[in-house]
Order: sequence, then structure tokens, then C-alpha cells
Amino acid sequence: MEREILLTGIGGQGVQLAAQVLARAATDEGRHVMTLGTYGGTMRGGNTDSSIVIGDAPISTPPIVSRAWAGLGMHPRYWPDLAAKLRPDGIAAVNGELFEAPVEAAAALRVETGALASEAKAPLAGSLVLAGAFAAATRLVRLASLIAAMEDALPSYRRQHAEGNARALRAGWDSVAEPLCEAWPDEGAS
Amino acid sequence: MEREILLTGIGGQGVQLAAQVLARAATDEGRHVMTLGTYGGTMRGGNTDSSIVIGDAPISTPPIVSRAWAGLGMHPRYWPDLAAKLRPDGIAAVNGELFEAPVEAAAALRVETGALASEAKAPLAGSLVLAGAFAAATRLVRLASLIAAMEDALPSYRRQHAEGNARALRAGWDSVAEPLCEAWPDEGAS
Amino acid sequence: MTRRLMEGSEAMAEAAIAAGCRFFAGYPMTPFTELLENFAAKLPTAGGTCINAESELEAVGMAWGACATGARAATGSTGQGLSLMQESLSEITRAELPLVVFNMARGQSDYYQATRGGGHGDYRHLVLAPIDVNEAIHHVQLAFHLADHWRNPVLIYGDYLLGHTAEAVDVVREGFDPLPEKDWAVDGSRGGGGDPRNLNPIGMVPGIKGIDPDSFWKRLQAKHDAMEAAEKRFDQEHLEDAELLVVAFGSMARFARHVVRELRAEGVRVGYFRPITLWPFPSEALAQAAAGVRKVAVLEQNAGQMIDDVRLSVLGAAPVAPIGGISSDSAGFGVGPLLDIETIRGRVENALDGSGARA
Amino acid sequence: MTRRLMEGSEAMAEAAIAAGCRFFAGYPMTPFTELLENFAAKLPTAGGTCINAESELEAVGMAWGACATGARAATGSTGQGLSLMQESLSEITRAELPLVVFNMARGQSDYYQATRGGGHGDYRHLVLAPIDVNEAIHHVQLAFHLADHWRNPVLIYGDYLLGHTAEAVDVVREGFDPLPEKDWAVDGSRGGGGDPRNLNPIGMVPGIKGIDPDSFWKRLQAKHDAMEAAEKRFDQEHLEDAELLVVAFGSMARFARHVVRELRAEGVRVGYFRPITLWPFPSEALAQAAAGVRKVAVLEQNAGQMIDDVRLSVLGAAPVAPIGGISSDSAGFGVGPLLDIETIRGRVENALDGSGARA
Amino acid sequence: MIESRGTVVIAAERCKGCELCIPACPPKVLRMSGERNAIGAEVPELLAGCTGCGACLLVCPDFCFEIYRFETPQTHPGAGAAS
Amino acid sequence: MIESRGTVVIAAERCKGCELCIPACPPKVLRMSGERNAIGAEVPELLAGCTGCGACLLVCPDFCFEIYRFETPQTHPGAGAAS
Amino acid sequence: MSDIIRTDRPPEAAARKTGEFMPTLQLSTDHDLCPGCGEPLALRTVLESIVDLGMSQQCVGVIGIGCYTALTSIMDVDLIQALHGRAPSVATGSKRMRPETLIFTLQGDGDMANEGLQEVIHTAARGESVTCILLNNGVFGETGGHMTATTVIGQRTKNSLDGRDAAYHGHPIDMIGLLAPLGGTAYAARGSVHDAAGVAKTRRMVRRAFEAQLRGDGFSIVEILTMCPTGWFIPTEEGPDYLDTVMGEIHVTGEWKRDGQLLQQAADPPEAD
Amino acid sequence: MSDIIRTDRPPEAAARKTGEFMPTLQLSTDHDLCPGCGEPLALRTVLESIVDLGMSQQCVGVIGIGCYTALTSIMDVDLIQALHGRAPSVATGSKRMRPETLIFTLQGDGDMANEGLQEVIHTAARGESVTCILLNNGVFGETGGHMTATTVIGQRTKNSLDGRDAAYHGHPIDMIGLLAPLGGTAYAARGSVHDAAGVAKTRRMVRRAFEAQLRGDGFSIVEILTMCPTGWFIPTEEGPDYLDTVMGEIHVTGEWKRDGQLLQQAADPPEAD
Ligand SMILES: Cc1ncc(C[n+]2csc(CCOP(=O)(O)OP(=O)(O)O)c2C)c(N)n1
Ligand SMILES: Cc1ncc(C[n+]2csc(CCOP(=O)(O)OP(=O)(O)O)c2C)c(N)n1
Ligand code: SF4
Ligand code: SF4
Ligand code: SF4
Ligand code: SF4
Repeated sequence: MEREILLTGIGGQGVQLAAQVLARAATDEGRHVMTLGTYGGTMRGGNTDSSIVIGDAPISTPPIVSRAWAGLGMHPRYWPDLAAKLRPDGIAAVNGELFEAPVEAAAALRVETGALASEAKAPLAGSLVLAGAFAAATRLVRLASLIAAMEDALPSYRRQHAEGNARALRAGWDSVAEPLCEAWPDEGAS
Repeated sequence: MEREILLTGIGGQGVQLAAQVLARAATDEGRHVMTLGTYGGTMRGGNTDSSIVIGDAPISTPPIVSRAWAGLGMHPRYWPDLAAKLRPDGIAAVNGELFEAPVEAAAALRVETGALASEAKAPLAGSLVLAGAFAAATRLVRLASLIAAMEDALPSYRRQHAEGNARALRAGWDSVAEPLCEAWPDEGAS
Repeated sequence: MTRRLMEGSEAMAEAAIAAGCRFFAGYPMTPFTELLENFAAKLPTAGGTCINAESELEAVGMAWGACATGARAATGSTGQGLSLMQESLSEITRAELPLVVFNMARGQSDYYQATRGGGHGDYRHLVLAPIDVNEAIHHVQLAFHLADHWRNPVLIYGDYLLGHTAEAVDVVREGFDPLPEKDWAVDGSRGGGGDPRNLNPIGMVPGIKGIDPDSFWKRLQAKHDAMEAAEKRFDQEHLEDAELLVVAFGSMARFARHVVRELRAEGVRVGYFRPITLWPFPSEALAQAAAGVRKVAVLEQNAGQMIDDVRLSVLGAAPVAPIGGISSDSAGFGVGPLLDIETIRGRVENALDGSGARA
Repeated sequence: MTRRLMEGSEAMAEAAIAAGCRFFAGYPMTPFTELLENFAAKLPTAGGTCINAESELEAVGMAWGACATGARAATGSTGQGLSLMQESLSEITRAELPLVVFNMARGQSDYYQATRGGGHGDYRHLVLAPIDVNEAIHHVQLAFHLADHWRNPVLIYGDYLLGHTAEAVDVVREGFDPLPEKDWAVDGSRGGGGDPRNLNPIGMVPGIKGIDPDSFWKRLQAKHDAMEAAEKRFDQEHLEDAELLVVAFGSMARFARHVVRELRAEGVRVGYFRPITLWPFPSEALAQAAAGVRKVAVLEQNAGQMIDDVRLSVLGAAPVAPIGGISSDSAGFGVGPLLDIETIRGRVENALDGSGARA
Repeated sequence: MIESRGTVVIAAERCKGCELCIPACPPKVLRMSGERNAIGAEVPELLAGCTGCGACLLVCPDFCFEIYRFETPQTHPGAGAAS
Repeated sequence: MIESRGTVVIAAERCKGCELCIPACPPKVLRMSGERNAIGAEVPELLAGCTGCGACLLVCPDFCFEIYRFETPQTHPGAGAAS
Repeated sequence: MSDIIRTDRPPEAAARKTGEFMPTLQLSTDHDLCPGCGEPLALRTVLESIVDLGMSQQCVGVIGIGCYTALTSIMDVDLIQALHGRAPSVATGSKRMRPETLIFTLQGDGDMANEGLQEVIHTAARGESVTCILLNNGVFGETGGHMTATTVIGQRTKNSLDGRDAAYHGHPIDMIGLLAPLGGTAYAARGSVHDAAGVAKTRRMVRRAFEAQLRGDGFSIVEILTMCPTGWFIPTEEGPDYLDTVMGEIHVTGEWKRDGQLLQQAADPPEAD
Repeated sequence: MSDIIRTDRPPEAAARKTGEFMPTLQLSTDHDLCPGCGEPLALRTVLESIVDLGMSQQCVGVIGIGCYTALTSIMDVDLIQALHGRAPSVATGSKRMRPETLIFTLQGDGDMANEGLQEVIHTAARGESVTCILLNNGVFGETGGHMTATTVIGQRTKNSLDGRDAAYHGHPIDMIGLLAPLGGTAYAARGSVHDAAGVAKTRRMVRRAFEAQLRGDGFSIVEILTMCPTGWFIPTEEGPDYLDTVMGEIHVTGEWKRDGQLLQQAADPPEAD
């Protein structure tokens, strides 16, 4: 089984970090993973997208994903491109503070990323809140894996953010009461 | 009809000049001409060869001649290579002063190039003596054409040699009593 | 198995180092830059040297000098930078030096350059075109082995996707057949003994004036023929009863394979063939794979280059049609709209029409 | 008719000047040196400029700058120097500039480079391969015309023999169809008006950020296809009832033609086909010429390059066999032992065996 | 009382917030405003005391300044220049 | 009486007749001989008075000189050095 | 906060416009270079000099490859886009065919001092009447901020995050020091856009270089030191000071050669021009 | 003629051999260079210096393309044949992999100052511990004697038969003047083989350059002015004087940089070494 996840946002929102954390966490859990980040130019305000494919066997999908099981949206500006690729039975997790229109997906999750991040005293870590919530909603990876992966992904000169980031991931995870759409239905809950 | 002429000698003997003079004279007489000079390296004593093809229609033979109607030898060192290409019915004209062994050809002409050149007060123009004699023996081109072609071929800073060279060509021409092997038998004598 | 998430660029640099590469020189150019950066970051700790050369011409010269001493060495660029290296690459091949060259290309438009050699004269590199990061890890190590084995440059044809896609992989050092000693390598030791080494691209032999082109070329030609016979590699799938055969290489093959698998799952009689070595091109295998089909569709991201080799393999036995094309993004990095499963599926389906492959 | 005995190099320089060439830049290399010398000697008196550039890279850059202003300009080298120019030649083609490029090659081993482009990306030059000095005079003039007509580089493939053989020739200025005005050429005049010119190889348009690769490539591809359709040229002889067809280009074709004529005179059923344009390759004409034959023999002075195009034309209709090969002199100038009528006759006769062409 | 001999128009929508104009201003009458434009950049604002010298224009990489000199210097009540 | 403190061996067969050795010789005891070798080059000859300094060796592009110093200087009757 | 002046539209009081947003030879102000980049400032000096000399319709720019390449979309000048490193030769060919035209190149330090070092030296030695404009930020901006052949000792770049170290990375090349002494060089100067005075001085240098070209004096070069906060990994507002103190100390600004004469010491161009 | 001494065999009187026909690192004396060519003299200085330093079996030469390439057939040294212009980069790669080895290049002026100018400058700036030997005859000997980037004003070449004219042909590049000031250059000198003293001095320069390399001081360069009567279209015997007076006047001989210090004035290397 291959799970394709697309992320979109604009520069500075931490989309690439969130993608890294999800992908590494899955890798650490022994899955096969493929990810590709794309940037819409150097300018501020340009889009920043990422795709992740997670599977239980070597990934055969090409790195440019055209149909996805899940979409994570930090900013609505480039969301329509992503939404067009979402399978009808897919799940969408979006930043509830910026997305005004309702999101069309079989399972939709709106997360107050900014508020939760601020509460967690990590105001810049909104994308990690979203990642945490998404993981909780899908049981794609465990929270502990997310936290470990995040620590791993931080460059040395950003280590001081590790604790705040962990709180943000947890805040997201905790914001979801129960799974909406299990990533690995055959494996049972993690 | 195409007449292939090969010349051979060693560096400094004036072989390329002689070839130029024969080729230009034929060109001036309205024939189609092709010629290619080849040098055996920069060293003194290296060989210096040339091929000329003269015809009454555009030349179709490739520039590297493998069978020749005539051979001119200023020096015997590389003559065997040339001789191997001479047709059985061909003509050979050689520098009698350096060629010791007899030359095998249907028509063979030995010219005392050095002596005749010295007599003509153009001691370095031995190759032109040979060219003149060869032309006389074959009526390939007229003497006047040879002289005009030689004047044309001299670079400006060598103009002072023109008269001596003319004498050398004439000395060669005059040394041959009558044609040995007519180049253009169908055209009658020139 | 300790899989780590690594971008292709990082994995390739690690694989090279695992294979014993100790020298790299390059000049930045997208999408090759990250490969250079990874070598620069990793080689010094492995006891090697990475020079950020001042230009591609200088990079290839440095790599030439390094591999001439017997060290495992590599260089690379995108195809554009490789254009500048062609004079050297042509001569390095004739000097029989084992160099590994990376083309992190902007798409697949450098197929001719890679397979025919863009420089003067007759020469060929072995060309490996990995389909994904995992295979790239293998190919890089194989490349160093083959380069030493044949004393011939080996080119790895990658692209933006290969370099920038991260996959969870494990870089394990591979074993290969033993290689002869590099007694030809210049280390200075043969000076003064009357029999020095002279590594040159024109067949000069110390102590002998001039060159003997005939024996030199005969030797090279024989090696060329032996390489061609020995090193053809390919991958194929779903050939049974295929009516249409899709041929693709490198990253495009990953798209092609995916689409073929999807279509087969739907019962469509379509097959897949991938040359793994672009030179030597696996002609016989392709001819065989194409034996029963009604049509061969070539998916390449260029104006039609590999299609020559496909046609030369199939030789009229079935019609060969291009279904790819030039496709670029607005930055010119070769990540164009063709790189899309739906688009490719559409083209394959188009090619299917009339090929009789619909179940 | 005022024929003058001229070496090919001189005749080509004169033909270029007759065609209006006013700029040349080059760097010496045998056997290209004499062409450069002739341009240097003759251009200034014709009101033009010849720069003895400090290297091939600089030469091609200078020629680029010259032709961009609308002047007829040329450069060249041997294939080795052209290797260094490939990055520029590839980009000049995409910038759609009318440059004439001379390859005075060392033999015929640069066929791939000439016909596939040795640089990165998809691009093609029109390639003319004259058989002798007379044809070269025509081709040079045609080259300048075609370059302007298509706004595309045109390459003349010559060699040592073409450059150094003197023939009695007449350089007459030829007339061609009228050409459109060069309103694209930069002369500075469009500055300050809001609509300047920007001659670039990537499809940039003044006033617009970024590039639109799709429309750019579509336009180039369409031009490419039009050139390919319009410009195929070939020569053939003795096709009637031929059992063996000998295919050769450039200087080698002169040998091949001679041998075929000799054999025909002896009643042997052998034919001759010469691509005059190497790109576009006259495939349809060759396929037709080969239609009835039992065998096609390819005489080229290299390890086998044009044979690809021959096979791509014949597509299995008859066996295609190489009868040439790499052949060099000891100086490496490409004047090897293969350039000999007897040798070639022997190879053709060998190929004849079993082809049924003996009368 | 502060006198402005000149003034500027700032094309704030294309400002990228680099702050190069701030130290460039000799009378120090430019400062970052705390306001952000549509692309998220903090933009400068002008205090009284501009001389119309054009230094800001010369250093702005995004061509955000147009300079005016008053026919008659304008006066403003308070303290203008940032410390 | 002329004294030679040294002498040279000249490999005349490989001399190319460039004459570089002639002015290089400090005592001027080398001069062109008028003789030609097999490749047609005029070769130098040695007069009495060589000091064995080796200058000729250093300037000969064809490696034609080998240098000797006598244990005891040798004397020769006539005038040696060329004018 | 007191006394904030409206700047969103022209003043109401009688006033004379003394400075336009952009040079008249610019098509637009919209470009994709980073915040705080010095290259657009350098562009201003070039475009304004062309206008000053009345050459707007007799000028061809030959552009190298670097971040500044993106500026071509806003230049209202006839342009040839050259390859990375190759602009001086292209300029040479154009000048020879159009000797009456003002021809300049725009190149970065990666372009001119790395990839194309030999082109510019040969062009200068030949005394070619073209003007080369070198935008020197000490990094390959376009590919992410790597060290170039001009990066000064101690300078931060992507591959020298702790500063360039001579022992490990080699020494920087002083381009004006290299080019000024060449026989064919008529004019050589180095400016810097780290402040407004620097921009103004640089503009005078560019103009004088163009004048030398138009007089047919030979080769002219103006190196312009520009900020690249992105490649230096520093905040934009620190760029000018970093440029002035770190790069400017080694790459000394001023005129180095005037009218074919080397100056003993680099000097500012006279204000008077 | 009186007193002609036999020179066809060793003397009969007791004598000590003080000079061998050829350096010990030569395989033969047989080469195809022209009569009166200066390049074999330069070769001598290189081969003897290698022996002097005891590096015969730890030395790699990287050879450019020019007439001197033909000398490789007689060199008893491990060699890499590089392309025209590219030797310094090749030498760099070799040195990095074999730091204990003495690495030198042999290049002509066409090779180094034309085709490969940028390679040698970058190699010097990088401070690469290799030694470049430049054989400067001011012409492309190999292709027939054309002008190069070092040809001095007034020099005859195939394309400047009346002497190089600055206005038409541009100005020569002073290679040592260009390379000596670079930060990575440890040693820079120019010798000339126009006479025996010149050959001896040149040899000392080569040796000192090699010593600088072996000490790891950085880049070293020795330019050697050599005669090319063929390319200059003059009789062989006029070569040395032409070299000294025409070329030597512009390309000043002597040491220019020692131990990383530029000298005020080029000076001879001390005899003592
Ligand atoms: C032959 C070649 N090599 C590499 C590149 C990739 N490349 C594009 S721009 C650039 C660096 C530009 O640096 P610089 O000239 O200093 O300009 P900047 O970007 O700093 O303005 C490089 C290496 C290229 N375009 N062409
Ligand atoms: C890329 C390239 N361009 C041109 C040549 C042709 N070529 C061979 S040697 C030479 C000139 C050599 O001149 P120089 O280096 O000064 O050495 P010299 O022959 O004078 O000793 C040239 C241009 C070449 N070999 N390679
Ligand atoms: S014009 Fe001068 S004083 Fe006014 S804001 Fe700009 S820099 Fe400051
Ligand atoms: S200099 Fe320009 S872009 Fe930068 S902050 Fe000031 S107005 Fe904005
Ligand atoms: S220097 Fe040597 S080659 Fe020249 S003349 Fe003297 S001995 Fe002969
Ligand atoms: S051409 Fe000049 S450099 Fe070459 S061998 Fe002859 S004299 Fe020497």
C-alpha cells in the first residue's frame, strides 16, 4: 500500500520542515518513503510544496505525485492545485485560521494552527501542529516518532527550537480526539 | 582524359615549387587541375611529395592518387613508394645526378638537373629543370605557360629569382630533343 | 537495514565514497549543485578531496589528473557544463582513464551527448541511467567498478528528480569481482629507469618518436567492441502478449512503469522495457521484447533521441512512435508538465488505439 | 570562366567573402589553420574583420556577437576545437542566430558531433559535406544563405583533403532567393522605446519575467521539422539494377564514386549514394535507392557513425555493412591508409561477394 | 519646529523590507513602520525633515522612491528624526 | 702556443647545423666546418683553446656535446680562436 | 508617533520632482532579486550613464549568467544574452561589426572571475573598445551563494560559512589589480553600492568608462561591489556594512587607471564630470 | 686550416668527463624539433633540476600541446599528456592525490597564455603546490608560427610579418607580471635560454621553483624564453640575439617573487644554491 501526501503553503510557513518530520518519522518506523520538495521561486510569498509517499514496499510511484491520498494545507493560495489531485476518498487537513471556504474531501480536518502553536509557546511552529494533528487523525506515524524525527531534522544551529517544536507536535496530536481515516487500516492501531 | 603526375624529393629541393608550376601552367592552358602536396614532417631531409591530376573535364579522381601516369623524382630516397604507383605504360623523369639505379618505366628520362641548373646560372632551380624537361618530353604544357606560371607562383619577396628560374625551365625543356610520351595524343603537338 | 531518508544527491555522494571515490571536482549548476555540495561536505572526512573548481573545464582537468594517479575520481555537471567538458572527455576516453562522470541533467535532452559522445572523434562512455535513488546507489558503485575494469569513463545519467527526491535508503558497500592492479597509473615511480609511463590519448609510447595510429586504434576498437558485448543491461515487465511496448529510461521510466502497471491491472496488454545502460544499448533484448508487439512507443523527455536506438534495435519489425517530447518548467530545470502520470497515461492510451492492446 | 588553382581553404574563404561574410574568428589547429589564415589575409581588404582569437571558446563567442548584429559571420576549427564550442553552438542554435561553422575535421569521426550536436539539449545544425573544392565553393555560399533563411547555424564538414587539395576553380557569387530583413538583429536602435530586442537562447521576452518554455520549444520544434523536411540533399549514381549500394559522404565519397565508376565500367552492378546534407539526412531518398539492392555498404572513415543513419533509412530492408573504419596517419590528421582507391576497391569487392552484383 | 525641504513617494507595495534606505537617509527621517505590505514585507515610513537629497532612491533595490523638492520648505510641529 | 684545458666530443651525426654553439663558446674555438652530415646539416669543428667550460653543451638543442677536462692542459702549436 | 508624512502620493504643496522611481531605460520596477540585493543599484548606474551620454538608441548590452540575468526583463536596451563567462568575446564580435555602438557587458564575479576569467583578460589585452561591468558580490548568488575566485579572506559564503580561509580555499583574485595593468586597458575603476555616495561615485565611473570606449581609447572595466545578503547568510540590513568593511577592505575602490595611465593609488573620480 | 681538434671520440690524453651529452633523465637525444629551437635547452634545465633534487622517481610531468610535446618521447619521467591549455588543472588533481610527488607542467605560451590562461591563474590563486614551466617563444610553433598572447610589440610571427602592432594586434600579456602578485604564488621567475649563462640561471630558477613546491609553499612558475627561428622566420643563428633583444626587453628576466614576497625589481637567483 502506498500513501501519497501533498503539502502546500507559502514561504516561511514551515511546510518543508513538516514534510521532513512526517517523512523521517515514517522512515524510522521502517516504512519505505519518498519525498520531494518544490519551491515556486525565491521570492517571499511564493509557494512551497512538498510530496511524500509512504509505503510498505519499495515505492514505485514516480516522485511527482498526481493523485494523493492526503493533502495538508497551511495556506489556501495554492490549495486548488493540490485539491485537484486529491482522491475522492482522501483526507484533507488544513490550517483553519486561513482557510475560509470549506474543504472538499471525504475526511476534512481543520486545525487552529496558530492558536495551538501559541498556546504551546512555539508560535512559529504552526506547520508542526498541523502535522501532529494529521498524524493523529490518520495514525500514519506515532507521536513519539514525530518528535524524534523533528529533533533529527533540525540543523545544529536550530536545536534550541526542539522543545517548542515538540510541544507543537503534541498540541496538534492532542487536538484530534480520534482517527478520522486510518492510514494502515490492516495493521490495527499503533 | 586524366593525367596523374606524382613528384617526390626531399625537403629543400624545390619539389613543391615544381609541382605548383606544372599545375598552374596546366590551369592557365584551360585544363582542369587538382594537386595536393604532402610533407613528411618538419625535419630537414624529410620527404616532400606532391600529386597533380590534369584533365580535360572536372577531375573525378580523389586527391590521393594511387595509380599515376607519370613520376618525377628529384631524390631516390622515397622513389620506390612512387614507382609502385606508376602505371606500366607511364613515364618517369628523374634527377640523373642522384638516381644511380635505372628507373623502370615505359618511358624514362634522366635529367642532369644540377649541371643544367648551374649552366643556367640558377643552381638551386634543379626541380624546375626537371619540370621543364618533363613538359618537353610529354608536351603536357607549353614552355611559355611554365614560365608564366612560375612567375605567378613566386611570392613577392622571391621575385628576384624569376629570371634564373625561367632559364632553368628553358634549360630543361631544351635538353629534350623530342617528345617521348605525349600527354594529349589526340590534340596534336602544341 | 538502517534506512535513512536521503536526497538522491546525498545518496550518490555516499555511494561514491563507499566505492572508494577519493576525489571530486565540480562547478555549481542546477540541478548538479547539491551533488557537488554533498561531495564537498563528505569527502574530507573520508580522507578525500573535493575541489570547488573555478569552472567545468578546470573541474574535468582536475578529475583527469586525479584518476591518472590511480585514485578513484569523479566529476560532473548538468549537460550544459558537460558540453564544455567534451574535449577532455573525448581524450580521457582515448587515454583509457577510469573516470566517473555525473550528468545531473535538465531533462533527457542530453541522450545523444551521453551515448554518442559530444566531442570529437570516436569514443563511448558506458552510460548508466538509474530509475530511482536506490538504483543510483548501486549504479554509482558499479560505475567505479566498471570504470576501473574497462579503463573507460562511465557516465551516470541523472536529473533533477533523481537528485532532489529523497528516499529512505541504505548505502551499503557492494562487492565486485577483483580488479587488476593499476600498474598504469602515474605515481612518478617509473621515472629514471628507462621505461617511464606516459598516459596519453594518442598512443604515444615513451622512447618512440611519433605514433602508430593503427595498433592504437585497433586496441581501442577491440575494447569498445568488448564493452559493447559485455555491458548491456535492461529491465522489462509485462511482456507476455503485449501488443504495445513502452520504452523509457531514467526518471521517465518510473512514470512509464507506473502507467504500464496501472494499465495491466486493468487488463490492457501493454509491456514495459527500460534500457539501464544507454550505451551499450540493449538492442538485442529490445528486439526480442518487441518481437510480438504491434507498436513500440518511446517515452523520452526530449525531441526524440533514444528513439534512434529503439528504431535501430527494432529495425522495422514494428512501427516505433514517439510519445514524449521536450518539456520544461519555467526555470528550465527540466521538470515540465510531461512529468505527470495522467498525461503519460493519456499518451500511452493514444498509442494503444489501433495497436489492439485493449483487452 | 577564370579558373584559378586554389587550395580548398583559400577557395572556401573566397566563397564566404563572395557570400558577404564579414566576420571570422578562429584559433589555429591542423587542418583548419589554413582556412583561418586565408580569412585573415582576405577579409580586411573586403571590409571585414578576422580575429585570431585566443582560443576556440573565445572565437565562437566573437562570432556569436558578430552575427547577432546582423553581419554574416563564421567560425570554425577541427572537431576537437568544436568540442570546446559545443556549449555555445547549442545555445546559439536556440538563440536562432545565423552562424556558419567550419569543421575542417581530422577524418570523419565527428559525424555524430556534426549531426547530433555535441552539446546539451535538443538542437540541430544544417550540415553540408562537400565532396570537392568546387562543391565547397557552392556549399559555403549556400550555408550563409540557409543560415539566414532559417536563423540557424549551418556547419560545413570538411577535412584535410578538402582544405589542402588545390583545384582549378572559379569563385562566382551565387544568387539565392531573397531573404527577409534582419529586424531581429541587435544594433542598439530599439533601446529606450519600450520594446527592445533581447537575443537569448531561452525564450526570454523583454518586459516579461520568467520564460514560457512551452511556446518557445514549440516554435523551435516546428522550425526544426520544417528544416528537416525542406533541406535534404543527396547525390546518386548507377542505381539501375544495382545489387550493392555504396554510401559515403564528403572526401570519402570521392573515393567511393571513383571505385563505383571503375566497377560499373567493368560491368559490376554497384551503385553509389552520397548524402550531401548530413543533417537532415536524406533518408527517404536513400531508402528508395536501396530499395532493390541486396546489400548496403557504408564507407566512412570512423568507427561507424553515419551507419546509424543509413540503417535508420533502410530499416532492415537490406543488410547494412560497414566497409570503412578509423584510419589515421602518424600525425593524427586523418589522412590514413584507408584513403586509397585500391584499398577501397578491395573492400567494395569484398562486400560484393554474395551480393550478386558481379555481372 | 521641523522643516522639510523635500519629500518622497514610497511605492510601498513593491518594497521588500530590506531596510537599506533607513541608514542611507542623511537626516535619518526614514524608519521602518511596522506595517507590512501584501507580500509580507515591513515597509519604511517618512518623518518630517526630508531634504529631498535622493539618497534613499539611490540605495533602494526595488525602485520604491520618487523624490520631490518643495518650492518652499514645509514646516511640521514635532521632533522628526529617529534617534 | 695555444693551451686547451678541455675538449669536447661532437655527435656530428645529429647536429642540425643551427650554429648556436658558435657564439656561445667563450674562447671562440668553435666554428662551422663546411662539412655536412647525412641529413645535410653543416656541422661545427673545434679549434685549439677549449677550456671545457661546457657552454656549447648548454646551448646545443640537439645534445651534440660531451665535455672533458684534461688532467693536464694540452698545448697546440698555432693560432686557435677564430677572429 | 508624531509627524509621519504621507508618502503614498505626490505632495500637495508646490514641489519639483527631482528623482524618478526608476531610470528612463527601465521597463518596469518589478524584478525577482532578493531583498537587499545590490545588483539593482548597479543596474541603475549603468542605465543612467547610457542616458547621460545620449546613447540609448545606440547601445547593446551583453549579459552573463547570474542573478542579474533576471534584470534583463526590465532593461529597455538592446541585449544579447551570452553564456556564463563568455560575454566579453560576444561583446568583441558585436563591437567589431558595430563600432559606433556603445557595447557593455554585465557579469557577476562568478561569471567573470571564475568561468570566464580568460575572456576578459584577453579582451583587455587586445585593447578591445568595450566596457565590462563586473558585479562583484564574492559569491555565486544564483546557485545558492558559493565562494568565487574573488571571495575575500574571511568572507562568509555557502561553502565557507566560517569565512574563507586562504590555506584551505586559496586566495582571492583582485580583478581590477589584474586587469588595470594590461596594455589594452584604458580605464579601470572599482565602485561600491554600499551607500548612496558609493552609488553616485560608481555611476561616475561607469560614465567615464563609457566615455573611454566612445573615444576609442581601448578596453574599460568598472567593478561594482554589491551586497548579497542571501549568499552571505546575513540579514539584509547588515549587507552594506559587511560589503564595505569585509569586501571593500581588500577590493579597494576608486579609479585605478585613467586615460591609459595607472594611478599610484586608487582615487575617486572627479565630481565635476 | 690549422689546429682542428678531433671531436669524433673521447680524447686520448687523461681527462675527466664533466658534461654528458644529455641529462640522465633523457631516454635519447633524438627529437624532431627544428634546428636552433630553444625548447630542448629548457627541457635540460627541468630534467637536471629533478635529478638535483633526487626526485627522479617521485615526479610526474603534465605536458601541454605544442612543439615540446614531441619531447615527451625522450623524457624518462612519468608523464600525463594533457590537452592544449589544460595542464595546470590536471596537475592540481594529481598533486592532491599524490602530495608527496613533484608535479610540474610543461606548456608553451600558446598553451598557457592563450588557450589555458584561466587555468594557470586559478591554479596560482588557489596556491596549488605545483610548478608550471612556461616555454615562451611568442608564437604557436606547432601550427606554423602565429602570434600568441605574449608576442611582444614588434615581434615577427606568421601573422605579423612586419612585427606585432599594438593598434592592430593588441598588447602582449606579461605572464610573470600577471601571476607573481597573486596571493597563492610562492615563487615566480623568468629565465631565457638565449645563451649559456641564461640556461644556467634558468636551471637555478627551475630548481628553486621545485624547492618551493616541495616545501609546500604554494604555486610556483618559471617562464623560460626560448628561440623559435622557424616561427620568427629568421635564420637559426639569429635566434638568440633576437630573443634577447626583442622579447627579453619586454619580458624581463629574473626572479620576481621569492618565498611569497614580490621583489621590487626582478633579480637573478643567487649563484650559491
Ligand atoms: C557553464 C555554466 N556553468 C554553471 C552555470 C550555473 N550558474 C548560473 S549562475 C552561476 C553563478 C553566478 O554567479 P555570479 O556571476 O557571481 O552572479 P550572481 O548570481 O552572484 O549575481 C552559475 C554557477 C551556468 N549557467 N553555466
Ligand atoms: C584545443 C586546441 N586548439 C588548438 C590546437 C592546435 N595547436 C596545437 S599546438 C598549438 C600551439 C602551440 O603553441 P605553444 O603552446 O606556444 O607551443 P610551441 O608550439 O610554440 O612550442 C596549437 C594552437 C590544439 N591542439 N588544441
Ligand atoms: S530624500 Fe534624502 S532625506 Fe529624504 S528620505 Fe530620502 S534619503 Fe532621506
Ligand atoms: S530600501 Fe527599498 S525595498 Fe528596502 S526597505 Fe527601503 S523601500 Fe523597502
Ligand atoms: S648547437 Fe648543436 S645542433 Fe646547433 S650547430 Fe652546434 S652542434 Fe650543431
Ligand atoms: S617551430 Fe619553433 S618551437 Fe617549434 S620546434 Fe621549430 S623552432 Fe622549436
